[in-house]
Amino acid sequence: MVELRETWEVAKNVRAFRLSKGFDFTPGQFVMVWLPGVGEKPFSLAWKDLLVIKRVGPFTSRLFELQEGDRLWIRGPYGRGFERKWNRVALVSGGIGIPPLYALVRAWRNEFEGITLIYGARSKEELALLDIEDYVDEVVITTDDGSAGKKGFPTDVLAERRGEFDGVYACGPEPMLKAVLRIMDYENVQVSAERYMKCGIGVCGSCNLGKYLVCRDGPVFEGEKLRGVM
Amino acid sequence: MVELRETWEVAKNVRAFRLSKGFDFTPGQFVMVWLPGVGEKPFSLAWKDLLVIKRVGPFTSRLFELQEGDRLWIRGPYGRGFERKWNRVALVSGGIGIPPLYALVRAWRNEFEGITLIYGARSKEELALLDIEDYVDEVVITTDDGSAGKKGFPTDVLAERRGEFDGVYACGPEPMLKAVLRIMDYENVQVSAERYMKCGIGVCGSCNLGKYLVCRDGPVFEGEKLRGVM
Amino acid sequence: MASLEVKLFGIRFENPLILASGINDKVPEQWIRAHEEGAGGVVTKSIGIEPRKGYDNPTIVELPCGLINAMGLPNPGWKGFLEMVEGYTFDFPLIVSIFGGTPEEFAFLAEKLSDVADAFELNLSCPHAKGYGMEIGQNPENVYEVVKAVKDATDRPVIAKLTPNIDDITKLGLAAEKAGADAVSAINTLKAIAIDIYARRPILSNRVGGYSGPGVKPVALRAVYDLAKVLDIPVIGIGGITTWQDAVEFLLAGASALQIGTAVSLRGWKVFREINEGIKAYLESEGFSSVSEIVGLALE
Amino acid sequence: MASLEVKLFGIRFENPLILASGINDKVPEQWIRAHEEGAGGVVTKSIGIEPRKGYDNPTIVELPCGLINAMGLPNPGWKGFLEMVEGYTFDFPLIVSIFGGTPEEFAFLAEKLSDVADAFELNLSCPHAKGYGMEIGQNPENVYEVVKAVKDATDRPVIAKLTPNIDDITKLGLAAEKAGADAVSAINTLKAIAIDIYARRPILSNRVGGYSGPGVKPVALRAVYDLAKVLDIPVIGIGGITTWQDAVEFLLAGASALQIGTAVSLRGWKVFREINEGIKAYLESEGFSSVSEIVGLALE
Repeated sequence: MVELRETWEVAKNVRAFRLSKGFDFTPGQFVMVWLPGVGEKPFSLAWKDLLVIKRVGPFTSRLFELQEGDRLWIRGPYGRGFERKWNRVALVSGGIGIPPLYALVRAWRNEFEGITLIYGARSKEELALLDIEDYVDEVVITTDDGSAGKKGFPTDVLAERRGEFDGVYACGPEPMLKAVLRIMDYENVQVSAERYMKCGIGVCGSCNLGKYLVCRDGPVFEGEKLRGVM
Repeated sequence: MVELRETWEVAKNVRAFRLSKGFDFTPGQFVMVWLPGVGEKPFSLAWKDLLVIKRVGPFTSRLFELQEGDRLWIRGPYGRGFERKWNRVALVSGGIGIPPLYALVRAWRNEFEGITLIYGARSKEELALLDIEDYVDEVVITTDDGSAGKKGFPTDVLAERRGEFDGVYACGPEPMLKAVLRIMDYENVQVSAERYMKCGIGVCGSCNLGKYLVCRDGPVFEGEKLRGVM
Repeated sequence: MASLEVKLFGIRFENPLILASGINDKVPEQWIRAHEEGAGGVVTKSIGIEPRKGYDNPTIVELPCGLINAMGLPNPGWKGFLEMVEGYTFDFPLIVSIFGGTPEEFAFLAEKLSDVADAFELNLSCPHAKGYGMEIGQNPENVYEVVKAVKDATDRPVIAKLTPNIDDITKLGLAAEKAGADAVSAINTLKAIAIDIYARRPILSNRVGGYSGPGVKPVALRAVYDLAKVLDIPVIGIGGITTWQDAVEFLLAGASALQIGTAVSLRGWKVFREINEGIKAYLESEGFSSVSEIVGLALE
Repeated sequence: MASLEVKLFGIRFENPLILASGINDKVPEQWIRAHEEGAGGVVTKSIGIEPRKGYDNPTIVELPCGLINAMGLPNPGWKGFLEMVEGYTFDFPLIVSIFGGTPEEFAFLAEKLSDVADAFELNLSCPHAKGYGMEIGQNPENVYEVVKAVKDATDRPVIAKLTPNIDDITKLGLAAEKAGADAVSAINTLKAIAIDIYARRPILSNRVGGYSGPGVKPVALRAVYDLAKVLDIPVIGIGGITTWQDAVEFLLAGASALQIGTAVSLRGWKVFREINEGIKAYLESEGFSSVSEIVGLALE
């Protein structure tokens, strides 16, 4: 059980939740958040004490009602996070894929020679950038409607500029991840996958991705492992 | 499960058993030895891998039949051992009280200014000295029949020479321990008590000594704790 | 300041923690010690008609999550017990555990020991003594008959200690309640065994024994929860309570008082003080003023 | 070189370790993975008549000595199952777990799935699904009827998976044997609950669940020991097997093969290899040449 220390709006239907307790974690790992009587869902940690969550249904709507001082119940962190590799990297984020990438750059910003964030959202008001600009060298925004940055998809940018990067970290909707994997030919890329997770600890098997379990073998996978799977 | 590495006769009806495995222990602590199909009994450790045992009944008779390479089953060490204290000490041993005192001097021989062992047995052939003489400054033997050392009890010697010692460690039959406690007026003395022990870990309560359990509060007690109890 | 005091069947306990039967409770000095160390009450070792020396060693096995024991109901018999307690008085509730092979034996013991006991706990649940304990207590009709016979034989409050080795423990609890029990306590140990892989045989001389300690807590908590939902009489929670958090879980599940056994072996006498302090701090930080306020809150 | 191979009801298993039902065994890729990781066979998630999505989260609680789960039998139904396995072949024994509310439902499922299953395991023991599992399997007559109906409906070997939530599990084992079961497996999980002391309510959405992992091992081992003493058909040991020493204990207690479940979550897929290697080293150092030589040695 932890308390909510602070909560604020980050973008349209996206809120940040700062907890009274920090967790030892590797960027890319997730926690299970339980609201008694409501439900329990997995969320990637944006930082040791920070969750950044998009409102998508009844559970997140209840989360959004929480005030500072309210309690929430957390187990974890779980799963396999990102691995630090490469020198000049691109982060490719789509939709609400930003939290684990935010954690990554905040933890390892000095470990890379260059970090380019390529971030796509539906529209300007959905961009949940937080203060990520402080931790990267370059931010390239794309929006579906052109309301900010380039009109188009982040993967378009990646495809164009692929030669500039040694490696890519990606998190976002599955079609975007598939595009990233194909652009990179499944090499020099780590993606954080999403699946319907129930137990979070490798029991229920709900989150299978081929022979893998997203909760245990992932959520972060080396591209090579996903050949034939995604 | 451990194997018997070596076994040899130490005195009449007393054998030493060297084990294939040593235990982290404090002198005065005991282990439970199980022989499947025979029984399980407590014995003080004479050293981390050494038991010195007197034949007294069916269990010890079976132990005496063991050959090198045979197995025995040990749990522990358990209980509260001796505490290092004082500078010029007497060790008072009666009967088969020698093993924990042997462990004590072997572990802490350099920590004392002077160590006098006062050791009483029924007769010469029952003296189980091992190589304890290497670890003490003086050995005073008493026997009931005068066949070695002085005829009489070790407590007679202690009563005479009490003024020479800062403190006393004692192990032996209860009447001897009581005499030691009285001679010392329950002060500056630690005694290793014996009781019928079954579980060895403070469950069954068989080994109660007043409000104490010998297996948990002892087997070594500060004399002060035994006022009104022993 | 939150109060730890609880009142059960007309008896006041300084705090909800009672020393469970069979743990360091052979002689009066040990009962007094338990109280000195913070127990609100004490249950004695189970007393029967005749003296019994119990089983040969090994009588206990230590496991990563608890203990398995088969002591074999060692006790001095009711006469030896009366001799042993003569001259003692106790400034805490003394609950005498009794076991018998028939309702008549239970009733006989209760009658003989009523002057000593503030209450009786009926051992209907020891899982390793032929003809006693669980062999009787797995059957609701037997539970009913034993409780009824004891209630007819004594005015002292009667607690039926129930076995979890059953399809549904509430059957046993309901039978005890119907027969007039003043409370039930649950759980006794779970049927279990340990085998030594090099000796290639069961470790205990009795082969099988009863499992206690942290490993049984989730089962015990469920038993208390199920019992508290259907019974009107109080439930005393037992089974693997090792930390104050465990204790609070049992209270929330509906236990009106708790018994601590194996934890005394695992963590020493200090568990009584530590758990009591933890409960008190919890009550205060969560805004409660007494233990009874939280009993059963998780039953909704 | 000691051999790990075992043969049960005419089927050869490379080694005695089988992935238990309900652990990472939703889809064929996971079964194949388990075999790749060293399992000698696989039991599928329990399959019923209709698709079920299972309970809402929380469906699992992590405890110091194991897990409590109440998944609620999520499964695609028999039709979905057949679609899912279409086109796959398996080079290891695939045991299909089935659950139903009546003997007829079990028989129906067995008939429909006989082309896919090398054997069936009957879920007579899930402790948290209304109208299924343990609610049927706590009654020996029901066990008899279900096993008999399934035996009449299929030529595949039939394993009855038994519940430990009973006064005496051998009653269930004997009923299964009498009805023609080819083996029994034991144990399924123990009835249990966990309560959050700050939420002051049961954690699982289903409130109560089934307890598995190291904490249940002593109970499971006793169940296997008791069953192996009275049954002629093989017993498959399940319950908290986490180390190779645990595995050897179960074999000595009379288990002819073993199922591993919770340990896969606690220690990862590597448990199959590690336990197999440990068993093999034990056999060799103790002078045995095959697993079957040690089965039941502790029964004397």
